[in-house]
Amino acid sequence: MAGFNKVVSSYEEAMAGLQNNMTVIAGGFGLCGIPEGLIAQIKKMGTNGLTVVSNNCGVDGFGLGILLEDKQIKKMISSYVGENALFEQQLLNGELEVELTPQGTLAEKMRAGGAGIPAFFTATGYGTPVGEGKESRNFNGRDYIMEEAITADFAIVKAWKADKFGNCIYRHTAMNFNPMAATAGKITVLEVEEIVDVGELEPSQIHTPGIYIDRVIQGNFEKRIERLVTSKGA
Amino acid sequence: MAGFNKVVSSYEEAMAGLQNNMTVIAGGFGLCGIPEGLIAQIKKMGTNGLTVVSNNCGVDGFGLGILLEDKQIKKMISSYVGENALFEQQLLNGELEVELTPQGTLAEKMRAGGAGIPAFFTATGYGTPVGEGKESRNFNGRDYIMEEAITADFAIVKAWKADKFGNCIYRHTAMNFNPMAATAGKITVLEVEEIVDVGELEPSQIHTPGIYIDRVIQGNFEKRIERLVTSKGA
Amino acid sequence: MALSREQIAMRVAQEFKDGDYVNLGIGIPTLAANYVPKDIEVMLQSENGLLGMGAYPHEDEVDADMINAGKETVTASKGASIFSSAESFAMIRGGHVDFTVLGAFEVDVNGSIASWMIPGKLIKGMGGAMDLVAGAKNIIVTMTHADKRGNSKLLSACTLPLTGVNCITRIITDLAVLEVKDKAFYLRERAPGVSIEEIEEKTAGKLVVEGDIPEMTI
Amino acid sequence: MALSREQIAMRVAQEFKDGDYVNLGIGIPTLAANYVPKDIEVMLQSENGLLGMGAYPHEDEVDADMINAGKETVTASKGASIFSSAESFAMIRGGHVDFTVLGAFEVDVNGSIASWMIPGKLIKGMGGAMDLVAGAKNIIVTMTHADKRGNSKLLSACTLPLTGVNCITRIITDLAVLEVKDKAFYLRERAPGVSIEEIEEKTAGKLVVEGDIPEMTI
Repeated sequence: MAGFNKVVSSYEEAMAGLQNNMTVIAGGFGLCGIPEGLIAQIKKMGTNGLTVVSNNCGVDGFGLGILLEDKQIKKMISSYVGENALFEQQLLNGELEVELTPQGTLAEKMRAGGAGIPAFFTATGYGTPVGEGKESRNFNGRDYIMEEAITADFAIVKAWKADKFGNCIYRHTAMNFNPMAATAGKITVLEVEEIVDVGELEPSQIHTPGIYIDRVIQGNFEKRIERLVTSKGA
Repeated sequence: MAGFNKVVSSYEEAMAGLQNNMTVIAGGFGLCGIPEGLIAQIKKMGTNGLTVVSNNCGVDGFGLGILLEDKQIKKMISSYVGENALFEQQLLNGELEVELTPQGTLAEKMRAGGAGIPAFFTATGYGTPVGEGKESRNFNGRDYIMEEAITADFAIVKAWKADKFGNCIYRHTAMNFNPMAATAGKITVLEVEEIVDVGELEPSQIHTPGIYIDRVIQGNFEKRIERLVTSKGA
Repeated sequence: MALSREQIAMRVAQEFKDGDYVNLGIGIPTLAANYVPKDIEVMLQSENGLLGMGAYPHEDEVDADMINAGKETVTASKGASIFSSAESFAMIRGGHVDFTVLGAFEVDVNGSIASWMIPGKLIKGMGGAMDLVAGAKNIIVTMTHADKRGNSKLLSACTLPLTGVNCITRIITDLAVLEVKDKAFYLRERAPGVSIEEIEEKTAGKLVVEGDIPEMTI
Repeated sequence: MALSREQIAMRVAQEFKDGDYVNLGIGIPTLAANYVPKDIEVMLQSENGLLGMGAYPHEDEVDADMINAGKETVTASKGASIFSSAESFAMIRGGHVDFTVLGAFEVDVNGSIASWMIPGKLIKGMGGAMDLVAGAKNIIVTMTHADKRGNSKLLSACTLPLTGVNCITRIITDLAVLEVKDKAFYLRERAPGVSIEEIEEKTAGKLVVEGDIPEMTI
């Protein structure tokens, strides 16, 4: 009887079933709150033809950027890319496709995917290239476009603490896209800093209930900082 | 300079501006997590012709049920009503109108209202009386209906602890509809059990950020139990 | 002999698999929680915002802020999570709850269900039932096979206002376990001592009986 | 004389009212946080999920898990809240943020704005800009009045791909404060020592000058 114990002991097990040409949603904002070990495992597996849904594509040599090195990504769905020379090169070469999506629309599309909402209306992007080819409609005197939900074969998510049921909390702004990503994967894999005992997390303070999580793995995180800015003086 | 101090000292001030024929969204599920003092203040004000959006309408003599005594409610938008004889009587007399809305759709309509989503699609209610007169559409082989957002002139919300900025947390299942209600009022009034110092609530554990809250009042709660059921023995 | 309410609940509980997240409606479905096989674990979802619903509280544990979707005082089990109604129905609508068990007035061969409204009687509302039948991966309807006057509740087409269309695949009654597919009720099991003839007689919609129909083991 | 970046930021900060929730874009908008008048309080929203953005951290406070929308290390102020990207944009899209200040390549007399893409250059993406211009109650665009070759950025119609349509009502440039309405730019203030003629010359879209145009007080 496994019950609700979702903890796996290896990255192989964590990403088992990932195949070429699948869609993967990844939590994180820039390099903050990214599932570092799960991304490394995808690189190791060499899976290619991937469609990756994530706000950004990391940087050269770190984060999702490492999946560009062996051209594992076919298409990115993101709001902001290009912190990264390899990305630019593959884009210009036509080796990589990008679907730019406004940040809030991207977050809402993931949430909708997890929540059984196939489509919703938003004013974001109306009258811009983002709205082209999409249905538009006026509600109460304002124009909106229809956006469809996003789901994926795999969602890879990073949290701070989780119990073996998959209940988890995120730390500071490392939360970002992770809660929505967690809901939108057919298989959702959670990489955490610490696995705590069941009952240790206060029920009403859990950010993502375990029902969304299929596998939990404890990782080691480098937590690279993208833009270190400090205040001088006292 | 008031800054972000939203604490008011009287119920008169808390509900100032409420007028006849306005729409009010109320948090709570049954008698659990309801803003008792704000409801009592509406009764005291005698405001009538109200459209009230809430999952339920309380019971005879408690919760939103007390607003039926002087026929202050013109219309209820709810998922489940009729725990309450006065409600039934006014409904049969044609003094009260009811718009029954599936519970999940009601929650999502409030969230959408607060989130600037004018409409969304859901499978809930397709092919039933709830879907009649609503646009339906097929996405990926399944039929959905379009539901529109709900907003209100006032939202009345109950939380456990809040700081003067309106940041708050809910206790146990008294959370229910309160977080969505809080986002969907032009004016949102929060009644809490305890006002705590700014900084006492952990930022990432705040359920409703203060940006949604216009007024905060400390209340005294009876917390009546609708269905007391206990386990016998050890 | 026709099953008792408790026996129907026992048979329902046999459907659960280890690790299932389950939402149980009011009445017979709720009883099923008492009969979960000892060798598996299921977690109960209550649609007012609680995943990991525990037992009813002892008198000294009663807390007005801790209730279930039936508005009864309840406890949270170890490892529970609590969230908003929007999150709760995101979970339900998004297909994350494995099983929903609920009662019904009528079910038809299309898998449509009527469970919330009898015209002419006072309408109390659908609560979360429409969301549940639209969202859960597997739905089991529990009900008596016929009403008190002997009228079948398994119909060619529901006559009452619907809760959902084409969503029911499995029905457990006091007489039988049936699967709904291809516009028919497929008889899978019968209650101990209940004849196929009796089930045929009390099933108004098309009934398919293929091969041997075993008796349920309760 | 044309305002410096810091002076534009100072003038922007005068727009804020006590108790405003404000989202500041990268560049000049971010500088405005340094010039909030002493007698008011504003709270900064960062769209990656932080309400109550504080100062940059001291070296010993740096935390990789605490960043702003520009991916810079940052701190949370007392009374801050942290939430998901979906919640953050619910806040923005739902009109709960009082002010958004952002830069632009072009603005036109219809209040449309182009700020994210120059065809032929590499496209990096719109980030949260489209959501911000669609959602905030008040939007202020800050930019230089003309580009380095002297071409006006205030046009009859934007030539670059749009970020949003009919959404900009106020523009603060190095030369002037302008209101956008009735398909024109209404001149409200001019930078100290800058003539109306210079502003007219550098405004390609229809400019309306009504009555005395005061100089800004910085």
